[in-house]
Amino acid sequence: MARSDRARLSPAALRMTALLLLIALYTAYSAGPFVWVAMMSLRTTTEIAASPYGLPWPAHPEKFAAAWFDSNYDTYFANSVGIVLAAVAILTVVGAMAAHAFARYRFRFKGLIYFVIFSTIIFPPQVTVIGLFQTMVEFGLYNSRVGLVLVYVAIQLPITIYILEAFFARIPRDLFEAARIDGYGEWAIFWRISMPVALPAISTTVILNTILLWNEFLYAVVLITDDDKRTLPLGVLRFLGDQLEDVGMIATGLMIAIVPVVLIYVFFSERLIQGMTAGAVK
Amino acid sequence: MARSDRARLSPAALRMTALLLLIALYTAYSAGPFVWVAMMSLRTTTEIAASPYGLPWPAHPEKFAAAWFDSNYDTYFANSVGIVLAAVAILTVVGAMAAHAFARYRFRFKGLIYFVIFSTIIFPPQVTVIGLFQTMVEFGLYNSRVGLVLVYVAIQLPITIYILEAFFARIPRDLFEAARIDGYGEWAIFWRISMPVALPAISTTVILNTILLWNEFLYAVVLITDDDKRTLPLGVLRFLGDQLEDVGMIATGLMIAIVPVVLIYVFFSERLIQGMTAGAVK
Amino acid sequence: MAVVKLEDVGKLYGGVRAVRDVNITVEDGEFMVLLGPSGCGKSTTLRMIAGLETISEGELTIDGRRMNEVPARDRDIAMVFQSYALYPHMSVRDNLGFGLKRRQKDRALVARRVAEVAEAIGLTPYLDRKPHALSGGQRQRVALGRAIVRDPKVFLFDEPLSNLDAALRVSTRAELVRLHRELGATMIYVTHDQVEAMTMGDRVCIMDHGEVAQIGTPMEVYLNPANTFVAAFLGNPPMNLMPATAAEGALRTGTGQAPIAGLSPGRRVTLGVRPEDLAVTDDPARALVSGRVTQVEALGAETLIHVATGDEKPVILRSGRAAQARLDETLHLAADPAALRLFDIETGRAISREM
Amino acid sequence: MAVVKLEDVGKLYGGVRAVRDVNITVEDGEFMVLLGPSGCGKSTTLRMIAGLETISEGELTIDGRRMNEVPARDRDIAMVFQSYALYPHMSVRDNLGFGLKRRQKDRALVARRVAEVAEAIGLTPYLDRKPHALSGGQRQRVALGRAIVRDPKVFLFDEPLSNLDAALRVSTRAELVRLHRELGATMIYVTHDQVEAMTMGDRVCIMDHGEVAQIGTPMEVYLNPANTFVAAFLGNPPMNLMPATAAEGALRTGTGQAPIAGLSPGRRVTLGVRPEDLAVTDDPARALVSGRVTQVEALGAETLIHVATGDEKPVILRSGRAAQARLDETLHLAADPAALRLFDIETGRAISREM
Repeated sequence: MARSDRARLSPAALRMTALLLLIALYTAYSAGPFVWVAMMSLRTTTEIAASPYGLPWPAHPEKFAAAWFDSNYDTYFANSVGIVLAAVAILTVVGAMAAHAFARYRFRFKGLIYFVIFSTIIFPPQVTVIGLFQTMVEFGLYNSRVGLVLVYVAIQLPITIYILEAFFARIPRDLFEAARIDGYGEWAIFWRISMPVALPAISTTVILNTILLWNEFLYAVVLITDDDKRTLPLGVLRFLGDQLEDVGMIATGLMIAIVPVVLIYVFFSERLIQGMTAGAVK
Repeated sequence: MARSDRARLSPAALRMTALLLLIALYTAYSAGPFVWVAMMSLRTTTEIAASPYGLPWPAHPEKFAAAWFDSNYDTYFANSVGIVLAAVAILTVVGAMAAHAFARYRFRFKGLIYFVIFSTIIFPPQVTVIGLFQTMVEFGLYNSRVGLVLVYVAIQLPITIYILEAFFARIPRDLFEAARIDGYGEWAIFWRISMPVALPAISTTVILNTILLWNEFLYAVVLITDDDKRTLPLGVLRFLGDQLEDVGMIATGLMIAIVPVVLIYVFFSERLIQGMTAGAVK
Repeated sequence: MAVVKLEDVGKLYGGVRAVRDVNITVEDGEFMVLLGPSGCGKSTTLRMIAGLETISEGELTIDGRRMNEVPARDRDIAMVFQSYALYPHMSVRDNLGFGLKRRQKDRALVARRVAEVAEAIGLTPYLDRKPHALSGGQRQRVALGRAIVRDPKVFLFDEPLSNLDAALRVSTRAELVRLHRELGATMIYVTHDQVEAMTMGDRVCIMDHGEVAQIGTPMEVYLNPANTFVAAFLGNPPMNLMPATAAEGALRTGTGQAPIAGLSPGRRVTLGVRPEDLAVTDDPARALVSGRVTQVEALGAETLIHVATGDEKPVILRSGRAAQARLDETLHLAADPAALRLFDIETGRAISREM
Repeated sequence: MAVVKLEDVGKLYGGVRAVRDVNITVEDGEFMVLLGPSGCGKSTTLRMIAGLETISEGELTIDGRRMNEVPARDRDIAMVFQSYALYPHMSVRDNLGFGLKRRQKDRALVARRVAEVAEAIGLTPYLDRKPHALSGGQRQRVALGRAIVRDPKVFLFDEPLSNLDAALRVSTRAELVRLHRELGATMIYVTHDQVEAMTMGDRVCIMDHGEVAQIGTPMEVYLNPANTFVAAFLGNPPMNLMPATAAEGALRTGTGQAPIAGLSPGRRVTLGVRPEDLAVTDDPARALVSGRVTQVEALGAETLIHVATGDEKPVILRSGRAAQARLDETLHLAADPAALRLFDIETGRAISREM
């Protein structure tokens, strides 16, 4: 019975099998490096040198403690958390306000303003960095965490506004008008109608910005020099320089930087995808 | 008459003026570094040293010729054009097909596949680069233009699919069904209905990908070593190293890299914004 | 309660006049229906009353107080939207109380009032549900409840029934009439559906191209339309309109005549007659029009017979279920002269008849 | 031309039966209307005939050839969509020719045929326009033209008039009837509008919850509904339905009776009577029902009087314009026994009457 079933495997089932195989390959290809680094993070460099692709057995979790305390990772971690949280909070509120205004109000030069905000994406980071460096130095924000937060807000704001605006524009105008007739002003409408209704899109931007800024290092390299103000990606870079020969320790450092992102993604990915596809599903 | 008008300047007009001033400031802040680099690109380092913010008079357009011929910019430019064009073409076709499939067909594991494609964004570039380097070396694609094209396709594909899927999903199902009844197969429907109808969104992704990849240098640094395979951003980097003291020449090199992007943006920005806001305007 | 008065009200959109010279007085406790085809300006007029659109010209007063510059939230009006506009993130309870909370700080009072209204319109079992978990009819009811809760001076309705299915529409119509009777409130109701207008309105204001075409009770506007627009808009099928020429003591259509005197001979007019006022006659001499049957529509309860008379449009006769007519048969149609209406052929305005 | 036959056709969506046991034979050249409320399965049935949905159960044949596995493009059918589904990036000319080009490689022939059809339906002046530059009526016409151009075996229509305004809907209805007469083609037409069904269909198939409730000519289904669903769905207002109990030689309602014999005494049935078959009588003894007037709806051409009889729903009397009734007045309503319909109180099925 089972055999004859297999013999009569339909073309649809065959295609499905092929597809699954493809997905498995793609996943292995994408996740492979991650798993490899993860394994190395639990092994010593000597072990790795003996067998680069070996399993982490015996494991050396104490390497994490070493990286954390001996290599300033506690400071980097705290800096990253503080800077990313502040930047994401400002981005969310300012981005939502801008999106609300673009989606709801007719005003003169609306197209122009939208255009100007988006025009910033044409400048290659190399050029932006020059200008930002100059600006930061002049305003006394160079080598300061506040300055980095502001830069992060500036570079992520256009895409944040873009994602939110698309969602805000789909909130029916009637809702706002009903709230106006119910006696609420523009400010109250923003906080009590727009924000809660747009929650799926807002979650998306929060997660997206958190992941992107957590990993950001180009601007941080240029704008931060003091070791005690460095974020995690800078810590990893320094690590790469300091411990050039110690592959195992480098892997441990990388894992400390990556694990929070993976956790965020694992817990919130459904919400992220949901918000991103909200347009499609309607 | 005119005077009394001015005296009675309404609060709305005042607010508008304030807004315009703000936009002007923002524009100056955004465009300032660009204008400064543009001016320096036409001046010699001696002139710049004498007055860093001076006007480019007399101008030295011959500096561009010098950069172009003496510093291999012709090769870099050709490499950039070839690599970006190839990557964008593949991205557009593959991205549109994927978006078409996600938007139109119901199939098993659709959510999972979407998830897997998007999951790639969680890995910081530092990690991805390690994996890619390894992969490229193993497949003999390291230090090859084809390899760089494939990497570019891989990193830009998720966002391309995302933008296109949102648009494709808004194409009414009836259109496809009418085409089916009119006698067309799935392949013909994709090319003759989906692609032309989605043209605004496709233009957006083409422009966006062109700009982003034209400016990309992180992956290029890691994956390309031969000078004759370098793209423009790498050329600029080398330039920075070679001509560390020659600020004027560095500016010239930067301008050669930036000008094409600015031109693309000037000519196509309306279409870009239009495609990006298509969701909002409906 | 309140008197709503619009004087010479107009609305300009970037130089284009969407609404002009609207003069309407809605009496205290009256149910006024604004009726017209889409784009006639009825919704814009309602939105100007609500304060959702600025008033470009003229004056709006409620109880004698000028409202032009008063923001929507201070006009003490409530509005039921076509889409219902329920807040999707709030429960039914919070939807009902949202407007009240803004005005009434005492939460216990708000809760009591919400419970009271929910009970009255049968929403009590659904108070903790979110709008997406309600049926279309229940959502409509929440929208209605949200308006009632606030006990406003004026209720505004913007096609509130158009998203309901036919059966629910009929029952909700009756319920709104009852509600109006109970509350005795001033209500202004926008619709494009003439059945709603005829059955619900104390008076109907028919609008056309941004102007008021006629205001009157439902039967007034039905029986004595002020112009050909109203005549052709009301009724399903609408009034038959045909050109006619005055002669000595009679009005001649192309294929018959009517004994109507008083018009100067030779004057051309538009003659109107409702399909239900026509009857088949055997006597060609008595016929108002004659012609060939081109279509017979048996609708079940009644039959519509289309008769081609040579004019642009066929004349339609509304008849009972039993009516029989063969295609291409010639019919003579007569009507009581009192049922005929005359309109100026140029302006379309009704001509008053002294006979 | 073609005979379309559905035998025991059903549709399952993930285990849920959306359509079941559909048996319809559409004769060659027949205009068949599928009528029903939204969600009754009429559109799904049409889409199965079109090949846009797979057929889960049963068999579809066109001219005797099994079609279940034939893809949409090889069924030689044309379909007019509710949204019209015009290709927005193509001119009217290309929209009309798109389907033909696939089958006919000779471009000159395609162009000639497109020009011919465009001329016939008055689209010649618009051939080079894009759909977005057309009015709603013109778009509908392009959608129609696109179907005609291909000269298919079967035309399928999915609520093609629902996006038109009332006036255009009436004229397009007449045009579709004329088109059907001229082409003599088999047409299957889905609608939820009973007026369209009554006026256009040679036969009407009424569907309810995925099943066929009744198939017949418009007057058959109107006069002799097969069950209470059809009775309550057709007519505006629909048939009055009330419980009644058989007695010796008579059928008793709560407030009156009818001289109907033949039922075993004591049997409870549902009694149906159309609003236009009721009349006011002075003699309480002759009354079918009696009750208090709760609502008088003057619709212009006719008046609907709601009479509360103590049953769940009021009985509605349809009367002429002149009818007068005061609220709360008591009315006695009588009907010709021949106009009464009986239904089983449990199953809702019509009970045939031998009297």
